[in-house]
Amino acid sequence: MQKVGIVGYYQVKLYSDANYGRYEMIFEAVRGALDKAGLKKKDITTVISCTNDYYDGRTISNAFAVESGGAYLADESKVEMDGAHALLYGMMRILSGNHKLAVIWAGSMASCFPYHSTRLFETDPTWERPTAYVNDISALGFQMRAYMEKYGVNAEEIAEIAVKNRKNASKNPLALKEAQNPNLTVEDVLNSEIYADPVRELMVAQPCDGIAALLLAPEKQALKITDKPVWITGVGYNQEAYYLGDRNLAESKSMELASKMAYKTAEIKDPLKEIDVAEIFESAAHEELILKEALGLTDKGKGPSLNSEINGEFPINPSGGAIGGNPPCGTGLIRIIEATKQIRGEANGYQVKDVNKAIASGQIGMCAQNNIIYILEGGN
Amino acid sequence: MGRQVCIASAGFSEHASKRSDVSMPELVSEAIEDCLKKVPSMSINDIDAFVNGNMPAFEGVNIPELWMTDWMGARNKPLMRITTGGTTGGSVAIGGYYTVAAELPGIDTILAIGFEQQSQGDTSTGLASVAYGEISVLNSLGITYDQLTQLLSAGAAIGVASYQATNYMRRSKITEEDLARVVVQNRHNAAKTWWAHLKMPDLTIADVLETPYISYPLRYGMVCPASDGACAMLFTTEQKAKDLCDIPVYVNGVGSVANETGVLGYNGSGAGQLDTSEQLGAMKSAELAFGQAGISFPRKEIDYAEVYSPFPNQELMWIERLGLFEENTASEMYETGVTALNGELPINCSGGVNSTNAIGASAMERPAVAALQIMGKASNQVPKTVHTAIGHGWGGVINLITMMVMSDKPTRKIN
Amino acid sequence: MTEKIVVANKGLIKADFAFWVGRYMDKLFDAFENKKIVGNKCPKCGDVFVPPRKICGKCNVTIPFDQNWVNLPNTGILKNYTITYYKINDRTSRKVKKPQIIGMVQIDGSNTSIIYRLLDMEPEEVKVGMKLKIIWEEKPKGDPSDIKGFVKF
Amino acid sequence: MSKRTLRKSMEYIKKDYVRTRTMPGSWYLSSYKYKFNITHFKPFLDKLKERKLVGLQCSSCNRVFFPPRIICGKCMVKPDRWVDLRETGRVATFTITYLKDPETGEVVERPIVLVQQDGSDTTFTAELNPDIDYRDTYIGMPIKVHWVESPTGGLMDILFYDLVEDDSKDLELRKD
Repeated sequence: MQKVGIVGYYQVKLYSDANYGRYEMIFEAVRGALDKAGLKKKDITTVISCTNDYYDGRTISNAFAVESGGAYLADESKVEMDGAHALLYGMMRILSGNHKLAVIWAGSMASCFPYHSTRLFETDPTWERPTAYVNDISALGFQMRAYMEKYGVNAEEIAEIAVKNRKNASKNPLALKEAQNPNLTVEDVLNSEIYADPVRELMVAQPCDGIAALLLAPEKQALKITDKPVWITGVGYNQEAYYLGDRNLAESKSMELASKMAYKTAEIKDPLKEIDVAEIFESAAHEELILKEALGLTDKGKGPSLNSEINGEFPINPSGGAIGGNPPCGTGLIRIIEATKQIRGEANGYQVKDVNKAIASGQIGMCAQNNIIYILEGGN
Repeated sequence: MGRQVCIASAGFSEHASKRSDVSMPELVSEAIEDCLKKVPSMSINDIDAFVNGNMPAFEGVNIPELWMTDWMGARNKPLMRITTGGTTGGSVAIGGYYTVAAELPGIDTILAIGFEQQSQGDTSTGLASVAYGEISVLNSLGITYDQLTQLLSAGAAIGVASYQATNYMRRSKITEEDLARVVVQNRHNAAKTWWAHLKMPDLTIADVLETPYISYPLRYGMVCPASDGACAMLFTTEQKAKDLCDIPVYVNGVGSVANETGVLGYNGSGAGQLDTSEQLGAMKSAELAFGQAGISFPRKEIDYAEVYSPFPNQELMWIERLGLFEENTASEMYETGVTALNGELPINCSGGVNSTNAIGASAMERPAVAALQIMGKASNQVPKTVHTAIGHGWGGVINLITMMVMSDKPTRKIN
Repeated sequence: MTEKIVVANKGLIKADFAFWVGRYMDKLFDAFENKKIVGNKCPKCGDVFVPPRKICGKCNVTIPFDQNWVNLPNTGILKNYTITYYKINDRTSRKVKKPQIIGMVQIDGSNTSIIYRLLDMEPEEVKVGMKLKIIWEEKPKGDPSDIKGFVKF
Repeated sequence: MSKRTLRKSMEYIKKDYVRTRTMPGSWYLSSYKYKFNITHFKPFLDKLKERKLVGLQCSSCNRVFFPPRIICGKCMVKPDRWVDLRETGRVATFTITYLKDPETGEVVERPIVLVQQDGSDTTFTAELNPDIDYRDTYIGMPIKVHWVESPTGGLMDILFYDLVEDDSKDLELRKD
């Protein structure tokens, strides 16, 4: 695979109820990314957006966002999964040789729609939806219990992940205010309200408002645009079975397969040694552990023993991760932006030392049914 | 960068107003079966990745690919979902093309799937929800909820197409009879296509003109049905396609240029398209796709066209805007039989969207039929040999376009 | 600079759906009407599926509609469970006072699990691996809610 | 025309499929909100109250948006210049709806037009004076704003559009 360069990015600060109009927010993200990279509207050749018709309450949610998203008379399309999947499509368009500058923007406003009942629309309408026992809330409960039972991990170890991510989020000025807490303790997490036993309220990524944008260019053009390009050297994506009853929830088969594909492309043999930081889309604290293990960073069930603080052995989610704010559709793209910041040394306040290679992931579906992972590298 | 991309096969499910015997995933699996039947040396296990799409609000499932994983054979395989409204099918086909063209390691053969089971939902409410978000802002600008409801019911009946029809009719000075002639040709063609929905072998122009107006200038007899159906296309590399089939179809150019919305502007503002039949986006898409494919004289070089036209005026409009005919001459071509099955440049020999419209599949059926015409495997095969063909899609608020140029020879330059 | 005015307008319309269940699921719901469960079996790997389906995702083979049906008992084993305070439907998600225990149950003789409520149990009593029995609604309608839930067996 | 003839003339070859059960579901948009920034509408609405029309102009491409637009998609900038507009305009395109009157049950023909206000580069939906016969509507028809009696500063201050009666002999209006 040829290298593709990330040449610019912008993320709107996350709010639980933003004082923003939809188009204003899209515009801020896309214009911000262009300005940061010193480019103009006419340079854009393709735009890939990522929103969801059910999250926006609009059929064809990209149709009216053409003007604000910079897609006027540009080659436009929409991926309706996670922002990280939209990046994949943008990357494919660059790799085909047809395009020179791709804008990818993703995100939505969770304050505008009933999050949990909308997530219910993902379930099988002929079997699970009429009774609604399978939903995003109970799915997380099943997943955490399956993980704990299988590997004997206890709730404290999982709560520690939530504490770490919320502490990290407090250093990230763009994170959701409600998620930031520098003084949180494991007891606070375990004493918070039951979400879906054994999952507690503070372990869960809270949906919020936010949109992010990112610019991609082929290798040759990227070097003309910026001195600090970040290269995508590997990508993998995969989807596993749908019914929770068909799956082994204690691990993530799709992430395993996705990372295998990405590592092969980027020629990574030992991810723990070769990679310096990871930004993982975790919809709850235990998912970070499951995905970390699927990524081959530790053995199965040994996730908690790998120190992933900012200055730890292998830092994961120094920005606070999805627990630090989860704008539906946008979260995956924000992970990639955060990993880019780490490589460029622009993560003020939560910068990990000497980052050259990073991984960033996105997901969609109940219990991370579909995962996507990128390998990012610095250097000219 | 990039590599040549070929279409090796395409398949359809049966289309009807109510496919009450199957659930959505089962409907999709029918199209996949038909697609793989045409390439006997290929099994579902040989597919490396999937690209999917439909118009979710029309049938009440968000990201249905998650649910239908097993029915598509996509378990433990890479999958990406693309949706862009009416153009979904075309966008998915273009997505399939790019997935192969990108040369991602291990990904050579792609199944692209577009589907819709409209009988599950309420199409007119679905259409209203396209504009609803933008109309709701008017409430803050002094328009009452009662008036909003009225606006919605007026708009939802047929959406923006009738404004466009008025524009086009004035521009090209055609009559309703000209519109009806297009409908008759399409429905006759549909009768010879096994998977089509409105098969009317005996329809006459008078029959169409007898039906009442749905909203001027369009009559009930002229508009597309709402169908249930699915379409699947197999994209692969040049080498693999040569092994799979006799005539691999090369995708030489693609384009999906977006324009400003017509009729209704965003955020309560005015709409940017002064003449909704001008279609700058379609012209730019054609320019982009023809440029990639190295086509300089579309009329001379293209042998077959499938355009996305739920309404007959659009069929006339698109074939002009895409550069196949001189401005305002399209209706003459229907009168003189140029566009008929045995004509010089046959158009929509599958019956088109006018006869079969499962929205998420429609825009994919266009390139799918065009590719099958090149392979000589189409259901209503044109007698002459087809070398180069186009498949076109339209959607959004008359602002989104998809375009695919296919040929039996590679003409796209790889640099 | 003038003050920013952002409005948040409520939606008005509602779209109704009727999802065709298809012939395979129809057969399951026919059985539900008689308070019975049926699954179907993959001709290749032999896995038995509840709910029945057209294609085995593991082997990618089509299971013919007219054969491979298996009658299953009303009993099963608890594989996993969770306790939530949320009640969700198409319109809202709201908190309820009494927690509901939701269990993932593998019907005896099948290879997949189905998800229903566990009834007449305190959270402390629930153990993964316990045997359970279906409680049917008194008048089954032929839809998923005919299974009221599972109790200890 | 009766419904029966309609059915006969549009008959088609049909195939019947087994009918299986359905499961219900609904999508309630009433539990959704739509957020819009309407700050840029304030001067426009204030002027409407004074029976004056203004458009917002993009200083980059000089297009005039009426009603005002928050972002010019062509240039990706926020338009910021206000320009005065005349009360006249033209019909850019139209359609005629055939909707049942909820009270009488009769089908009522009603034209809905897209108006391009003179001096602006966008169109928007409006209604014509009900006295105008719907069969007389045509593209390019010159029209003029009809204000409500007491404007309140909302879009409904434009009640509908009147036909501009032009008696001058040298000006020939195209009608086709």
